[in-house]
This record gives sequence, structure tokens and C-alpha cells, in this order.
Amino acid sequence: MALQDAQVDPPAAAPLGARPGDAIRNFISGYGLFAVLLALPVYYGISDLKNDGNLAHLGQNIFQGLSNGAIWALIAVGYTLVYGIIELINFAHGDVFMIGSFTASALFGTLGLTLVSSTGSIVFGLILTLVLCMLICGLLNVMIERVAYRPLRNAPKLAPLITAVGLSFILQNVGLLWQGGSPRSVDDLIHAQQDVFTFLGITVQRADVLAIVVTIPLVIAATTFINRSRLGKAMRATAQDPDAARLMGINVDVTISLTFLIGGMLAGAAGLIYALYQTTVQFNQGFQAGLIAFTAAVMGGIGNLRGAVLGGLIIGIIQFISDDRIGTQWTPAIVFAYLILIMIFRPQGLLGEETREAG
Amino acid sequence: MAGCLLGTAALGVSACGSSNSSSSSSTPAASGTTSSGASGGTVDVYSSLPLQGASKDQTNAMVQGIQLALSEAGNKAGSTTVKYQSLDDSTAAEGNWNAQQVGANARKASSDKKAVAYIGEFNSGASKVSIPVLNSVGLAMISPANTYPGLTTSEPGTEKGEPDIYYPTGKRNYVRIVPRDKVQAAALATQMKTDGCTKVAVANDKDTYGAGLARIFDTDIKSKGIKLVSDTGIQKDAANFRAYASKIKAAGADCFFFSGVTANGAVQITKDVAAALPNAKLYGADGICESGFTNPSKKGIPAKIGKNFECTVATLNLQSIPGGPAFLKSFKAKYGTDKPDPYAIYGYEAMKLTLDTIAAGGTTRDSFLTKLFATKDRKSVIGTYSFDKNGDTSLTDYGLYDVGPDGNPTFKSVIKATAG
Amino acid sequence: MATTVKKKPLAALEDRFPKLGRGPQAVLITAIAIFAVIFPLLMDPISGTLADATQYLAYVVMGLGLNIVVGFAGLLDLGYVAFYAVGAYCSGWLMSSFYADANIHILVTGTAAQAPGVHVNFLLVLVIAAMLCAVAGVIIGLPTLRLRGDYIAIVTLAFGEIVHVFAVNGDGIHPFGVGYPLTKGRDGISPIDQIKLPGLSQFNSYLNLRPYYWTILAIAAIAIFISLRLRDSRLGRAWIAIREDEVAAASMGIPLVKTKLQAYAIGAALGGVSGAFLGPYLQIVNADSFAFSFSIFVIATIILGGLGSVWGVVLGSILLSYINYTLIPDQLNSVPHKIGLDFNLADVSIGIFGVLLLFVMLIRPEGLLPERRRKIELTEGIGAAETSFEVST
Amino acid sequence: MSTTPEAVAALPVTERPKLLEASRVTKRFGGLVAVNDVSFAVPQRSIVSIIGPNGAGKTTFFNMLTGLYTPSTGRVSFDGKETTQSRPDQITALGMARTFQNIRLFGTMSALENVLVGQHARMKSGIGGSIFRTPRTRKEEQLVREKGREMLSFVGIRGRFDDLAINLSYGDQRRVEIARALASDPKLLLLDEPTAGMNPQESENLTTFMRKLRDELNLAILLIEHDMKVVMGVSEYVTVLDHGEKIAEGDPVSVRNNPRVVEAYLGKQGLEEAGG
Repeated sequence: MALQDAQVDPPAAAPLGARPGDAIRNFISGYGLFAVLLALPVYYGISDLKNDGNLAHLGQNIFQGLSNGAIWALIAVGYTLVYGIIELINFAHGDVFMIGSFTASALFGTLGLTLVSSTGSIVFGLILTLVLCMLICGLLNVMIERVAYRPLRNAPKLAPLITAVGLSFILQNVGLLWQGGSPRSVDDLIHAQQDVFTFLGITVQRADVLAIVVTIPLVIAATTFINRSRLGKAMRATAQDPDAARLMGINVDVTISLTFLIGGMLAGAAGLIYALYQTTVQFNQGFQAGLIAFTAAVMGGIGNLRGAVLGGLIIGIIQFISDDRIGTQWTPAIVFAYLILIMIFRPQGLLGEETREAG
Repeated sequence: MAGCLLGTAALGVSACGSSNSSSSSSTPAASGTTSSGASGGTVDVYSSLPLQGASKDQTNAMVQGIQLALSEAGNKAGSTTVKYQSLDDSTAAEGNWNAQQVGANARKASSDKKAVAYIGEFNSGASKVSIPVLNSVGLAMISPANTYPGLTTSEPGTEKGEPDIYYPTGKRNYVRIVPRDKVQAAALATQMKTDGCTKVAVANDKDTYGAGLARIFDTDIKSKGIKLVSDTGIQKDAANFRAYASKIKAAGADCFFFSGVTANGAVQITKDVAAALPNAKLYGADGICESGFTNPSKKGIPAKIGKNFECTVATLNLQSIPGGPAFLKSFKAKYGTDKPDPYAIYGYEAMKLTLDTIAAGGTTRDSFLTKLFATKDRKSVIGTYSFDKNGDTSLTDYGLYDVGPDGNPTFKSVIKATAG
Repeated sequence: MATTVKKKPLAALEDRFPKLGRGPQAVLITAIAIFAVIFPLLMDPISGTLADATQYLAYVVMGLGLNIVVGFAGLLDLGYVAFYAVGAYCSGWLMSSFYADANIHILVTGTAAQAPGVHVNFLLVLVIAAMLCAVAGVIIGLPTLRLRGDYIAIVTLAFGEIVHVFAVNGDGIHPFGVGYPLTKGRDGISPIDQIKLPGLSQFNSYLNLRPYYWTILAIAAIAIFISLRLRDSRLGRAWIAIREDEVAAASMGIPLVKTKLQAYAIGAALGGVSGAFLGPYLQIVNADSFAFSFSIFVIATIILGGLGSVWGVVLGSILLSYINYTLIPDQLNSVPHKIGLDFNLADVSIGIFGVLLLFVMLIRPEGLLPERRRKIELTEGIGAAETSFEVST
Repeated sequence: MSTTPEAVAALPVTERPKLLEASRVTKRFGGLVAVNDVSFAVPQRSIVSIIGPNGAGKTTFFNMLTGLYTPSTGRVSFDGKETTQSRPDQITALGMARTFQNIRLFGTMSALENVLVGQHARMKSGIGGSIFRTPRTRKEEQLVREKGREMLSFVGIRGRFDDLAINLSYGDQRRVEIARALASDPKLLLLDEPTAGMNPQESENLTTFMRKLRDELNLAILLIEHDMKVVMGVSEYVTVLDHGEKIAEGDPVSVRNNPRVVEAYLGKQGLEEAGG
């Protein structure tokens, strides 16, 4: 699916062919990587079995990680789409997501959604909020592309990186002026941490249900759109070769805008889920989230939608296991260490196509 | 006193100054300068605070307090004109205090021959940078917010060599009008004992303040016979702390204390802990004892969680302190609210102290420093206090606050800490 | 020492600005160099301007270091802050009372000779920092060798973040037994010994910045000199060749691994030297300084100045430091009030910084003083198109 | 080598000592076999060619010889040394140099600088020498510049040494690329379709030039070429690849008359011509 054949350039690996170490590396790339990925869960699984006699604790970690990772997955998809089509690390993407969260929390107030609202009005209000968040963030992302990236399309490759950073700062400032510098609580409209049911010792909370229920359809919808629709095909063609696409009569500008629109909409949805799931928003949440999501996109294989989702979920799980067992202060180091291992052993990412050049 | 604090411009302040300052005899040098001041001399006062980024709400409130004190006095201390300049020790890109800015501010004040006082820093870490610089020229520094003990003492919880490494001349030039962590930690531990805590979990934000306070608290709480189930530094910008919360739940914690400031993930971790442990008692120190944390309408913790929350601040009940109501009144007159951020009061008092010290004859760096350290039984909006030889305030009483019906921290009682 | 270095870059410069001709060019550079040297004498020894200038020069050194990696060799390094951290910690570890129980004094005089802890002469610390960072550069560079472009960016970024996490949490790690943590986290190691160099005895005072300024000016001059010399050498040509076309470069006999690692090592060493200077200058080594945003700041300085252009990087570093550390916090802060507006500029400072970055790049994407080659790449589209090796038969 | 170049040249091509030998080399990309079990040799001081239709595996084979690819199986040796696993730069240092089918000059460098890069492997100055510009470095730099100019003159570029590579004409770019390869003092020069894009006159000149290289510099030349006229005109020995397999080898005449070659190769070329 997706843009995996849209790798204009990234055979991530340099082309200079195989060296003696390659046989080992290929082996690790094929099997060892799974060992690396499974190292943490297996280690703690065994220790759980020893201590508790069951895997409920680990299962809980993994499940909560999955639901948390679903948010990263939504943001990562936006990253991967944009990277796939214009090969730009869109540093402002995380901040678009932050604006999504802020929009959501502001809309709760505007729509009069409070803890005492009736279930019906909350459900309706949330759906409306979701739509509005997606629209606003999608349009914001389109605008960002217009203002900051399009004029630089023929500029040195690093120039848009700086405008991206500039826009990220601008959006953070907007957030700062809008909601202040401190973390802001959002009304816990869905009673996020209320248990829904317990299965095999794993407690499922409302927040988990929300994250999964919103993410899966959105990702499926985005994927289907890109794979099936005419515009989606134009996106893939543009990603592969913008010049050829133009010659074939594809409006490249419109196609790129569309890509930013979809990416922004998913970020907006992620923003809403985040606000409901964490019940706290902060002006700089986008920075950390953007970093994590980009990591997820690279981990999964950049340009590959399924990879981005997989990467997001894996990072979510790593984070939860690390938070619980190692300590929250070490979590970013653990996530990034995983990223480096994956880049060393499988530079094309988990689901990235192994190209001729890389092999 | 109330009249003094209202500070009807010219005469009020000098009167208060002389009555507050214990030493009525001024050194010849000082009086010499004073006389030159009488003919319209000017002194400079600086403040250095992080005005950008996460703590800007508190620091801007502090600057408001400083300006209020100054405008009440008509920019005069006695006959000396006081020029105040607010310096920023943070940068845009970092949104936090920055060593380069702190150093620059300290040097700027040091190089100003007319500077007699430097109000700052907000962060204890920043003060480590500015104290030695100011010390080398003997310029007085008044911190309205530093609580890290190692800046003034070598008591447990400090590093080897502290505090002497910060004072290269060997002569102290730093005072703080807030009690150091040792006092607050003891107050919190005392309160937890009273509340019947048996197993306490502590999370700190790893800042100088949060980590330092937690370190001292840990020894205190154990000495009270309460079990400490965990003390961990947190990643302040983590998306959530659900894993942490279930971990301390498994450890059987019945009380949770967040040692840090609001900006560093306080709301999130408190909510996640409250969700996992709905009946646990929640505590905070002055870093989160503010409406931005407690008030749901200011996007703090929800009211339901607020019911279980208590926090400590050195500020006592303003309404019952001499001068308190007057301060609130004039604050409202100038800024339109009578619910100032607690830090506004510290800014106000830091400037008041400065003005009074100048008025008492502290118009040169030397005389200012002498007068400042001689401050005794000063009656102020934050209580009556003196400085010891280390520059620490004698205030030990901590106010216990809970969340009031309006969502703001509301004074509940005075904690008399059992460790001094 | 700065003056001895001055003349030689001139020779290397002669063909860089062919239009200006040699005369005016030489005059301009000489004038700037002389001004740079005597500048502190025109200032109060602790003036804020001098302090700012000192800081800017430290960032110039970092910019030049990163320029070797990104500008010359084309390896996009987003984790440069790691070397700042390692360099700064070198001074933190070796020039303070951090290891309070140790009593090691190497070639130090004055108060540092009496204080407990490890106290090593500043020049030695510079050398140690450079070497340690060169090793760190190689370690960080190794996993990126098979990668290219943005993948290098993400791996270096990850390393930078890991170093940051270790700096923040280092107070909980005790590699040498209890009582000797790795770092002091956000607390910061402070104070650091004053720099003492033979002949510049004025360092004894906190209140004379001139020697600090001259020290970093000398370091910056050396960094400029090294950059120019390397650019016009066998190694410099090899870097450009790799940047343009790895396959062709390797086929011409350039060992990719070694050449890339040399870029990483030299770039890192300069970052480390600058970090080791900033420790004693700022008097604190604080984990908060080593955030990702700093890497972004340095990379912004070199892109703004003109990637690969030595003089462009110097200009870009100074300009961006000025904007971030002086213009916004100091100069502009009073503007709204002056024109009668009642809002706090500090509230919008990040945004202003962002707007500036945005506009400069939109107006001049190739940077302020673009390097000759980069300009060509821009107009002719070289480099970007021809990156992958085609298997066509 | 004990024998003089002249003595070598006097031998029939098949009896000359082997400079490069590839034995039973195979390259697989995933499931695709690009080169299958090909053995091949380049004798000293001779011009040999590899021909074959598009997709025959010529360039892949080339890339294995130069170290860009490592063979999946089989061995390669050059000048008596095993090079199967060697890196491209190591092989260049041993004395092999190449040009590319689609010219890969360093476009932002001048013609001269390109040739200087070609001498990288023959230079010694390191970081220290470059920074301090030691007398040795300075001398080395001077020598390589002189030699660079010489090489450019030798290939026929005159007085435009400081022109940027991208500003040169197509033919001159080809020449500079050859000069760059020659600058590394090769024993073996690999030319990948050097006449692509040239008119018959230019091709003819190149043919002459190749002989000159062999005779004056005592080089061996391995040529991949499409233009049968060039191949048949200059080659002493020809190997034909098709679908990654060697289908024929021998002197130009016998290869031209080999029915398999005629069928596989010329048939394809006919199609190609028809299709443009």
C-alpha cells in the first residue's frame, strides 16, 4: 500500500554495495532486528512470569502503549506523507498537532461541552469538534506549505528546513499567547481513565477505546484514498517523480497541497484525541510529539503509511514499558536508542522496501 | 505599618525604612553618601528574571510587584531617586533561563557604579552563576524565589564545597526572602504525618528546585517514620504518566508529593496519579501552589482532584498580616485584581526591602550590604523576619493551603515545622 | 596569538572574491581583523556588548565546526549539541570542585590551585575536549556511514537527544562509585575555574571580559584558518566530491568511511573546544543548555550564512546570535512601549525569531554569503538530482 | 613485471599476462540474477570490450570489477591481488580507474579540481599537513596541479582549466572525465560507453585516442560500448554478455560472425533502432 514505491531517492543506504560485514548485517536485518525489538518485552515478560506468574503486567504495558502509540501513528502518517512527496522534514508538523489540541480544548468551551453535559451532546459535540479540528489543521498545514515551502521548492534542500523551524516557533508562539505557558487541563469529557472492562488482567480504559476507535478508521480512510482515488494516484506519481508527473498533466502544486491537507487533518484528529486522552495540553507538546512521530515514520520506513503506523505503535509500547520499568526520565533515550539500532541494521526502516541499492 | 505599606509617596517610605531597620546608627561613609543622596542622588536597582517561556506568568507577576512597590514610593527611597530596570535572563529560543543572559545581567549590574541591589534570580541554578559575579564587586543580591539550600549553607542536601564556592571574596552578598527548602521540606513532612500518610511516593521535575527539595524531603519523611516508596525524577514533557501511576499504585502509596513547578508536567502527573489512586492524598510545594495548578477554570487540575490536594507556601494569610490588606488593595488599584500570584508578593517585598535599605542609608554598595544584613524583625507582607549571617530569612512558618471553592489556593493553617 | 593567524587566511582568500580584486579584499579583511582585536579596548571591560561578542564568537566556532560536517562534507548533522555538551562537561569535570574529594591540580595557579576537586589548566582542557569530542564524533558518525541525507539527520539527532538525556539524568549515574555522579543534571556544575593563561593574568577577575574575548577570538581565528586551509586541501576536495557524488568520489580513490569520519571528528573537535570555553566563561555546565533546540540554532546559523561558506558561517553565526541573545531580549523589548503599545515583547519573542528565520530564507535561500559552489548547485540543480546510483544495463 | 611493455605488446592478446581476472562471477539482486557465472580477463596493455544489448548486465559487471558491488559468488583479482571484497577506493589505489556512462564529474569543481580529485589516492597529505601547509604538502599540491594541467592538455583541454566542469561542452566533459581517471596513474582504464552522445567524427577521434593511451601510457583499456563500429575498430578481444551470461568471446571478427551474437545482439539492436 501507500507510498512505499514512492521512494524518489531514499534507498536510505549509500549505494556502495556490500562489504564483508554485509552478510552478518543482512542476517541481523532479517532476524536480529526482531530480537532487538522484542528484547524489552521478552525480558520483562520473563521477569513478570517469575514474579507474578502471569503476563498481565506486561500485557497492560503493551496495551496502553498501543493506545498511546495510536496518537503518534496519526502524526507520523502526516510526516511520512509530506516526506514522501517533497522530502522535507516538516518540523512544523508537531506544532500543527498542538494547534489541533488547542483548537479542540477551545471548541469544548465554545460548544459548551462540560463534565455535566449529557452523553448525547458530548458525543455529538466531539464529532463536530473532530471535524472542525481536522479542517482547521488541514487548512493550516496547506497554508504553511504555501507560505514557507512552496517558494523554496527549487532552493537548496536545507532552506525549507529552516523555514520549517521558523514556522514551528511561530506556531508555538501562537499557542503560548493563546493558552499561556503552563500546561492546561482540558475537561475530562470522556472520563478517560475510567475502566471499560478487564480482559485477562488487562484493564481497558475509555481513553484507550477512543484512541483506537478514531485512529483505525482514519488511517484506513487515508490509505484507501491514497491508493484508490485519482488524487491519491496523482500523489503517488508526484512523489515518485514530480517532473514526470507534471508532464503527465498532474497539477503538482495541487497535489502537494492535498498531501499537506491530509497530513494536517490527521494531525488535527490526533490533537483532539490527545486532548481527550491526556486531558492536558501545553504549547510545547508539539515539539516532543513531532520528534517522536518523525522517529516513528523513519522507523517504519519513510514514505510508507503502514510503516508510520507500525512505528508509532512500537514507540508507544517502548515508551510505556520504559516509563513503567526503567523510569520516565530515561524514556526518550530508550526510544532514540531503538531508532539508532534500526537505522544501523535496517536503514530502510521496518517496512521500507529493500532497494537494489541497499541490498 | 499599614500606612507605610500604602506608601503615600515621598515621606511614607523613608519613615518605614527607618522604623524597619534595626540599626539606627549609620556608618560615616554611608551617611556621607546619604547626604549626597539628599541633594537628589540616584541609585540603580536591577532585577533579573526569566520573562519568557514557561515561568513567565510568575516572573511577570513578580515584576508587577516590584513596580508596585516602586510606584507607591514615587521612585524614591528617602531623598534618593531609585531607577529600576528589569532584565530578562531567558532567551526566546530556549524559553528558559540562560547562563549567558544571567552572566550578562550580573555583569551589567556590576559594571553600573550606581547599582546597589540586584533582585534575582528566579531559578536557583541561575543564581549559582550570578552570585560569584556580584560577589566580586560586593553588590547585594536579593532573591525573591531561590530555595536551594546550597546557595547559603552547607547543611545536608547540599554539595561539597557549597556555599563558599559561590563567594570568592569570602564576604556574603546574597540574601533571600523565602525560606530555604529545608524549612519547607520539614513543613511538608510534618503535615503528612499529621494527615496520617503511611507510604509516600515522590516525583520531582529534576530542576534544581524540585530535585533539591525532594532530596531533603526524603530524609525528613523517613525520620518521621513514614515509608518512602519511591522518589523518581520525571521526564517533564512526557505525554502522560499512566505507567508511573500504576507503578506507585502497585507499591501501595497512599500519599503523593510532586516536587517541582507547574510548567514541568505537574498537572499531568497529578491527574494520572489521582486516576490510579483516587483516594490518595496529594501534596505540592510552592512550585505548584498557585492558581494555574489548582484552578480548573485556569486549566489546572479538576475540582474533584483538588479536594485531595494540599500545598505549602511561605506566604501566610495575607488578610491577617499587618499590611496585607493594604497590599491587596493597592495591587487591585493598579492591576485590577486582588488575587495576585503569590510571587507578586515576593517581588513587592524584595523591592520594599531594597527601598527601605536605601532609605536607611544604604546608598552605596558597601553600606547597602551592611544595612541589608542588619535587617532585623522586619515587618512585611510576608511576615516578620530577620536575616542570619548566611543571608537566610528567619521565617519558618509555612502556610498550608488547600483548594478553595473558587479553585484558588486558600490559606488553611500555619504549619509549625518541627525541624528548624 | 590572534594576530599571527590573521595573515595566512588572506592568502587563501585571494581567489575567493575575484571580482573585488585582491587589494580591496585584503584591506577589508585586515580592517575587520584589526577591529576585532582592538574592539575590547574600545569597550568597558565588562560591557554587555563585549559579553555578547564573546558569546557570538563561541557560536562562530561551533558554526564553523558544524559547517565542516554539513557544509563541506554534506552530512546533515542535527545532533551537534552533543559535542557542545561533551566539551562543556570536560571543563565541568576538570576545572571545578565537582569531584570534591579528589585533589588534583595540573598547571593551575591562584584560587584553583587551593580548591578541592580536579583543576586542570585551561589549555590542556581544550586539548582534552577536542580529542574526546573527535572520538565522540567518530562514534556518532559510524552508524551513519551507510546512510545518507535525512537519515543521517535523524540518527545524529537521536544521538544528540541521548546525550541530552544523559546530561539531565547524569546525577543519578555513578560511573566511578557513589559520590561521583556523571553530571549534575539541571543543577549544573558551578562554578568553573576562571581561565588562566600566561600573559593574560586579568582573568583573575570576573569583571574583565577582555581576556575571555581575546581567547575566543583566537580560537575563532584558528577555526577560520583551519576551515579555509582544509577547504582548499586534498581533504577539502574529497569532502566536496563526496557531497556531490559519493559513487564517483569512491571510484576516484576517495575512501568514504575515513573521509567522512575525518569530517565528523574535526567538526566535533571544534564544537568541543567551543564548549570547553563556554564552561568557564558561563561559569556553569547545565544540562538544560544541551537541548535539541541548540542544534537547530547552530544549523540555522550556517544555513543562514551560506552552507559551506566559511565567511558566510561567521556572519550567520554572529547575526543569529545577535538576534537571539541581544536584539530580541534587549533592544526590541522596549519598542512596543516606546510606540505606546501595551504589550510585552517577551510574549512574542519566539514568534519574532521564527518570522525572521522564515523571511530571511524566503528572501535569500542560499544564505547571506553563499559559497561559490553552493550557488552553482542552486542554479544548476547539481547534487540533488544525481544522488542514487543507477543500475542500468 | 619482468617483461617490458614492448615485449608484452608483441604477444598475441590471449597470451599476454593477465592484469585483471574475474572468475565465475555472479551477482544477484534479491531474486534477480544480473550477472551469471561470468569469467573474464583483461590482459596487460590491450584494449578489450564488453558488449551486449541493454540489460545484459554490462554495467553491473563493471561495478563488480571496480568494487561498487561485491559479487554474490566468484572472485576478482587485479594486478595479482585479490579484490573481490575490496572497496572502490582501494581498487583505484591499486591502479584501476573508470569513467561513467552518464558523465559524473563534480559539477561545482573546475576542470582542474576534478583532475586533482582523481589524484587523491596518489596523494599523502593528511589533516595536519593540510592545516599547517607543510613544505611537503605544498610541494605535493604543486606537483599534482602540474600533473593535472598536463593531463588536461593530454586529453585536449587547453587553457580552460579553471572553467567549472558543468560549463564545459559535452565532449570536453568526456575528456575531463578521462583526464580525471588518468590522473590516478591507472594500469587499467575502464570506459563505460564513452562515445554515447558523440557524433561519428568524435567517436573516431576517441578511438584514436584510446590507442594512443595504450601505446604511450602502456595502459590496458576495458571498454563497454554500444557502437559496434568503435568496438570492432579498436578492440583486440571482445566479450559478449546477454541476460547476464557470457554468450561469446574472441577477436572482433570471430565474435561478429558468431551466430549466437548475431541472433541475440543484432536482433535486439534492430528492434532498438526501430523503436528509437
